[in-house]
Amino acid sequence: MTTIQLLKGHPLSSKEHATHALLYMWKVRKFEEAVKDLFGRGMMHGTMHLSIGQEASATGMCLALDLADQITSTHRGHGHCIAKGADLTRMIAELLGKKIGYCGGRGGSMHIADVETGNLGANGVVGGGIPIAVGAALASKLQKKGTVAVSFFGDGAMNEGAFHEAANLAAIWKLPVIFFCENNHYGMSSSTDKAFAIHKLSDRGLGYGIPGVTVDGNNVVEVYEAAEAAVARAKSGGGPTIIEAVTYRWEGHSRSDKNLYRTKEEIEEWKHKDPIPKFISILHEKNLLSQVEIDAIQQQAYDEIMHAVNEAVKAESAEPSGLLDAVFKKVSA
Amino acid sequence: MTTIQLLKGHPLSSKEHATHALLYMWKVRKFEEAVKDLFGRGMMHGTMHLSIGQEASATGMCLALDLADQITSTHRGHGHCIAKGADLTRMIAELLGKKIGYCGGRGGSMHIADVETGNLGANGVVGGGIPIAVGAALASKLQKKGTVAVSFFGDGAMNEGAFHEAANLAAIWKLPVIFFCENNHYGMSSSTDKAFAIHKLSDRGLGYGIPGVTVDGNNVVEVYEAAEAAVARAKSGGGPTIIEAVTYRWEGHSRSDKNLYRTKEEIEEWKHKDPIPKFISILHEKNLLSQVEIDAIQQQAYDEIMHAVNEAVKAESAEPSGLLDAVFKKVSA
Amino acid sequence: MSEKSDTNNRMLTMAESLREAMTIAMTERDDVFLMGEDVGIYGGAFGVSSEMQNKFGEERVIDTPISELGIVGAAVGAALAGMRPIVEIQFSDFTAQAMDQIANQAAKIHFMLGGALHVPLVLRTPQGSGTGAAAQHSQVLETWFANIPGLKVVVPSNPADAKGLLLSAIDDPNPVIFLEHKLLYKFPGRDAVPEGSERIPLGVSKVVRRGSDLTIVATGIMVNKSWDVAEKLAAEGINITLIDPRTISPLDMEPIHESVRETGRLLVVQEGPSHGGFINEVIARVSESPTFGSLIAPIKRLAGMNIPIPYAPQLERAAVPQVEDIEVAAREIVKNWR
Amino acid sequence: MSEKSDTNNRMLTMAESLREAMTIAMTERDDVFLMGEDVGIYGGAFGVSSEMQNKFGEERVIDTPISELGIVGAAVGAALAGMRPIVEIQFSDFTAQAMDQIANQAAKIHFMLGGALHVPLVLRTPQGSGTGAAAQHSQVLETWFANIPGLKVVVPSNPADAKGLLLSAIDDPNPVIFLEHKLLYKFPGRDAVPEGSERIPLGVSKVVRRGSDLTIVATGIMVNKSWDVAEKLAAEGINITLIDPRTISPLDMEPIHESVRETGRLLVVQEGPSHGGFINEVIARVSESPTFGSLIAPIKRLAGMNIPIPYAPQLERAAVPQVEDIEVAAREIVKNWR
Ligand SMILES: Cc1ncc(C[n+]2csc(CCOP(=O)(O)OP(=O)(O)O)c2C)c(N)n1
Ligand SMILES: Cc1ncc(C[n+]2csc(CCOP(=O)(O)OP(=O)(O)O)c2C)c(N)n1
Ligand SMILES: [Mg+2]
Ligand SMILES: [Mg+2]
Repeated sequence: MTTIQLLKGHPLSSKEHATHALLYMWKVRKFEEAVKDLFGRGMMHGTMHLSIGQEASATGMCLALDLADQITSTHRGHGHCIAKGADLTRMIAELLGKKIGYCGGRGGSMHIADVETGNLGANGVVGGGIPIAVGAALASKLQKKGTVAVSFFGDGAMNEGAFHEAANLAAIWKLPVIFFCENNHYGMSSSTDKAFAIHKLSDRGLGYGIPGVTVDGNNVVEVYEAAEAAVARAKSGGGPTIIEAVTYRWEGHSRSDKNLYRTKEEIEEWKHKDPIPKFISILHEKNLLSQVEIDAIQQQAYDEIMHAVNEAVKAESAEPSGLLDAVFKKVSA
Repeated sequence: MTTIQLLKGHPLSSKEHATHALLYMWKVRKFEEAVKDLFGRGMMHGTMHLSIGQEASATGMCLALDLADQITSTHRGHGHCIAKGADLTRMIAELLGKKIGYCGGRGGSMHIADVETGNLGANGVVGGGIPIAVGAALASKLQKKGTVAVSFFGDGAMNEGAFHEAANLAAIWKLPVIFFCENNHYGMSSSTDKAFAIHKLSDRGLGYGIPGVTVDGNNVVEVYEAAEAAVARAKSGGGPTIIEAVTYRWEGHSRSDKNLYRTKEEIEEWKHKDPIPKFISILHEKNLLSQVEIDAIQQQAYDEIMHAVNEAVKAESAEPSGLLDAVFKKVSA
Repeated sequence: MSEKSDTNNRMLTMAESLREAMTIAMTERDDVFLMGEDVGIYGGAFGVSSEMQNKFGEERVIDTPISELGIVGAAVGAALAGMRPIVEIQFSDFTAQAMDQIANQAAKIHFMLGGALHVPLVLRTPQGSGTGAAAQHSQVLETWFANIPGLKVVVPSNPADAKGLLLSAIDDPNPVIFLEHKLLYKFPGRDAVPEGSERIPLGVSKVVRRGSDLTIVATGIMVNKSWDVAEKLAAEGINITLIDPRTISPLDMEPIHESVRETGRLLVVQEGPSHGGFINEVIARVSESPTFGSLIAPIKRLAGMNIPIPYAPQLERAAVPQVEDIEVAAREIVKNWR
Repeated sequence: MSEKSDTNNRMLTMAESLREAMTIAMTERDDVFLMGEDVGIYGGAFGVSSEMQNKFGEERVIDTPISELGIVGAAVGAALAGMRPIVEIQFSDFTAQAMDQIANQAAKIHFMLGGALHVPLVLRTPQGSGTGAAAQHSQVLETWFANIPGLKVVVPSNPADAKGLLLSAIDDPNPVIFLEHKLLYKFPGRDAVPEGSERIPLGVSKVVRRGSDLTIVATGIMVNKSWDVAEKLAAEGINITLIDPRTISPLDMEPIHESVRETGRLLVVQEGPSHGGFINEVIARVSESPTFGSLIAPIKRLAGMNIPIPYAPQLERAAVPQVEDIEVAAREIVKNWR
């Protein structure tokens, strides 16, 4: 297991921070490309939900978190997991059904959790992680831990009852939780235009007394700044915040998606808003990193992913023996 | 069965309308008193949820409805049921477990429905009727019936996921539905101050794009005016409205309530805001009805309830035979 | 009991036959409509309603937000108000979100309101494992529905039955839960699917094949697995009666009693976890009836392991009965109990 | 197997013994807290947590809005983050609202995440009929929970067991559903409730009384009704072994097999609807085991009618097994099968 090296802070506050932010966005991108490839080559089973195009939101949010802060994630959770510091080999290994995978092959892509980095788990249920994050925030408050919990979820999840009940609990108890909505314009084929009668999804907060902010989810700096403010608010007892990060998923919803509900032009348009070049151009502007450095970072991300894939492929497959014993945690005497 | 005589319209628009409004508020009050009495005398089984003190909201809303308009109601639903025109004898008979009761003794107080008056049913589940009303509104739209559906519910119900999901569906499909929240300050022992981080519950609408209005729920005229506007909006394709009627329940939540969560003073204070005298003083002011007429109306309400109680008490008890056959509606050949 | 084959010999997948049933019903009557997440242009997560929105328009094939409780509740309300909604819940695991409207509202309204109203609602939803979708997308939750009085529960095992049963479900004035196994969507059954609009009544078990050595009662996809076993063992001279209840609520026990009286041996097979699982109802009904006296062997039960469905294919396979398991069990009963 | 009586002979109601268990656990450890609708000053709808908020404060006895899904979800999250929440759902009927968090989250997390996390959560909730509260407030939904791998399910039948079992449930690192019959809250059991903090382990059936003519396996309040029958029939020379599984998941079958091997006759009794009901598991386990060979009578099952619970007392009584029904059934089996 690699040691966890996370660097909290504004992505433009130093060379190190900029490097870190860029590296993580690239790791997510390369990871997703690798998954797509593994899937295409028939090495991966089940389905996949890729977050290509959305790398700035996961990265920007996690840059504002301490290791002890917690997150809950979604079916489209690879980015959150990586940005919070998870081990890449164990992630890929999980997708390949290997023993060393995060879930020992029992969970797959939609159920990766990582205790060490405060990731309480991806979730196959849309909205399922939202009340769980609120509960983690409640625990933080009761235990006076001073941590914040962040629930990542999609635009679609905001219409689930789970969001509503969780949001209200957080509001009335002023819990240290952030509702981080990645608005990628669609819940499967359902566009936000049709699924909502409001324009800014962060306005949902108005009905609970929760402040909401909408940011360019493809700009890691904007995301970070909103995240930092929300974290500060939460940790100082100010209660929850809704952050809406407006972004776009380039790939289909999952394997079975024929993309009939959107146009090629729309997808192309958003590819021009790619969060990685967007950050790079800011770096150029600010003169924080040279092109050589940037290329090296990209290479490092690629190498790390390839290393993870190779290790994972070599690893031993999970075996069915012991499944029954794995249902319950043993009662300690 | 008595024929249904409902008079739609502004309670101050004529002597008849004023009479109607007052009569129905009194019927609700006398009905609840009779229920309390039957319960006290051990003639009624189960529990009871009385709406004494809340008569203006049910009455004011239903004055704006046609017979074909539909409502869904709650555990505290006697008032809605009466105001929509239900037969009093069949209501009492239901509470007494009689064959002629609305549900043949199978449902009791929390499950009275009345097809003839468009009452799709009270509900023992907090929030349970809200999506159902939205569905009735959807049917109205699909069938181009031109009717509106009203969902009555309490302040407490607004924190259920059912409210959230239903409200959003209504908003995006611009359905002819009214979310009528009777804010009586408590969901059982839970005060709105603690259960909400907003002050006006009608502000919940902001997060869905649904207009909300808060009225004095003890003033039947104010309630009616808000109701009429919402009905007009719904029937003209404008979509849903949230009406918050601020009111108060005088009695405990149910039989088991010891009223530990509120003060005697608070209850007394609200008894001074009794909706019936409030309306009578408006009638005096407007010179619409004389004291003699008013007294006669009160007497009529009392007589109707007593008649219903007597008839119901005399009626035959429901019998267990045939219960199994009552589970499914017969498949017609 | 078994439907006569269509002369045209049309082999459809179950997705196709279900689509055909909905299309027929929606053409026959105006009050039927379909509602659910991504049922429109996407055609539903498993393509069952593919192209239907083009045909019937956005008001009769209604895309919804992700709000299972709201959707089912709205369907209940629309049903009370005179429509006949078909709701698709994208995975049956998410009926959990809608259980109040399913179990506490739809199932109870007719009885509880004294018959004043009824709820002609069909809830279609895919269930079962085998797609690598892990614990939250692979359950068989039929027991939940079967144990709620007021719901009818259909578990079709093949395209032809699925069509006829769905047509009956849509006709039915009561709420019907229609549980479709995902692995069956893409494959044609053994029998052709008749053209036309013939209904298969709910509550009639089907004797899929007859034999005098062993009675197998299986549900859903386990019918197909058991068929393979019956076919194979027939070659060895072990003859199996295979019964597919098709609707598990109401449950038609007659052919089961009849067969067990003949064979004296009973094997029941379900995919869902054994503990408290539905198939126990078949065991209970046999054990409490005079048929009990005909049994010459203990009743054998094959069911899913009592674990959440795991992700990796090698684990997932182990979690539910496979053809080999059924084969071993069937052979053992017949060999050990003569 | 049965707990030794307390010397002080303390007769508590079940509401009192449950409160005592929670109070002990919350005194023993800081990570335990109680959360639910009206659990604070109101003391819970059935008074179980009466005065506890005074004792432990608003942060450890937390009143919530009416949001069952949110509450259970928050409890799951708090459990993942190191706390040991006890959640009270006001009526078990409203677990329907929270089924996603119960069945899809709490039950699966430990397994699905490969053991990385676990969910030490107790969900307490009243179930059952007899209070005139009608179909939406009277159900017995134990089958839902029993059929979900990953949940432990406790159905206590008396105050003494309730206390010891609840203490074990709170200790348990896994999610435990604790189903309390409302009619039992107000009545003391037959046995005194021990002082102190002794646990009763989950997964151990209790032999309530022994006799060699008939085995009765009953759950929850049906244990008490069956006791009355056993007492009465003992006077007639019919001797009954009465077994209370106490936890229906996991289910300890050993004493049941043992007794049936002796009596050859089995009567199972549950309150919930028979169709697909949990008690069938007991029938299935006996029928598939060698114990089957000892049976001299068909297994008899008594359960709730397959109807929603009706309101009027005369109807409600008819809907679930009463003492007379158990008596008739018990006498018949013993008389007819010698
Ligand atoms: C409760 C629930 N309903 C439906 C689904 C099926 N489903 C999986 S992802 C998805 C779309 C989610 O949309 P969104 O929340 O916007 O997230 P995104 O996929 O865009 O990241 C749907 C409908 C599910 N997994 N859970
Ligand atoms: C889903 C659900 N949760 C809890 C309950 C128990 N309960 C019945 S009424 C009630 C309070 C409801 O408050 P509110 O909606 O404000 O209506 P009010 O009683 O004030 O009229 C509660 C908690 C229930 N019936 N249904
Ligand atoms: Mg989305
Ligand atoms: Mg209230």
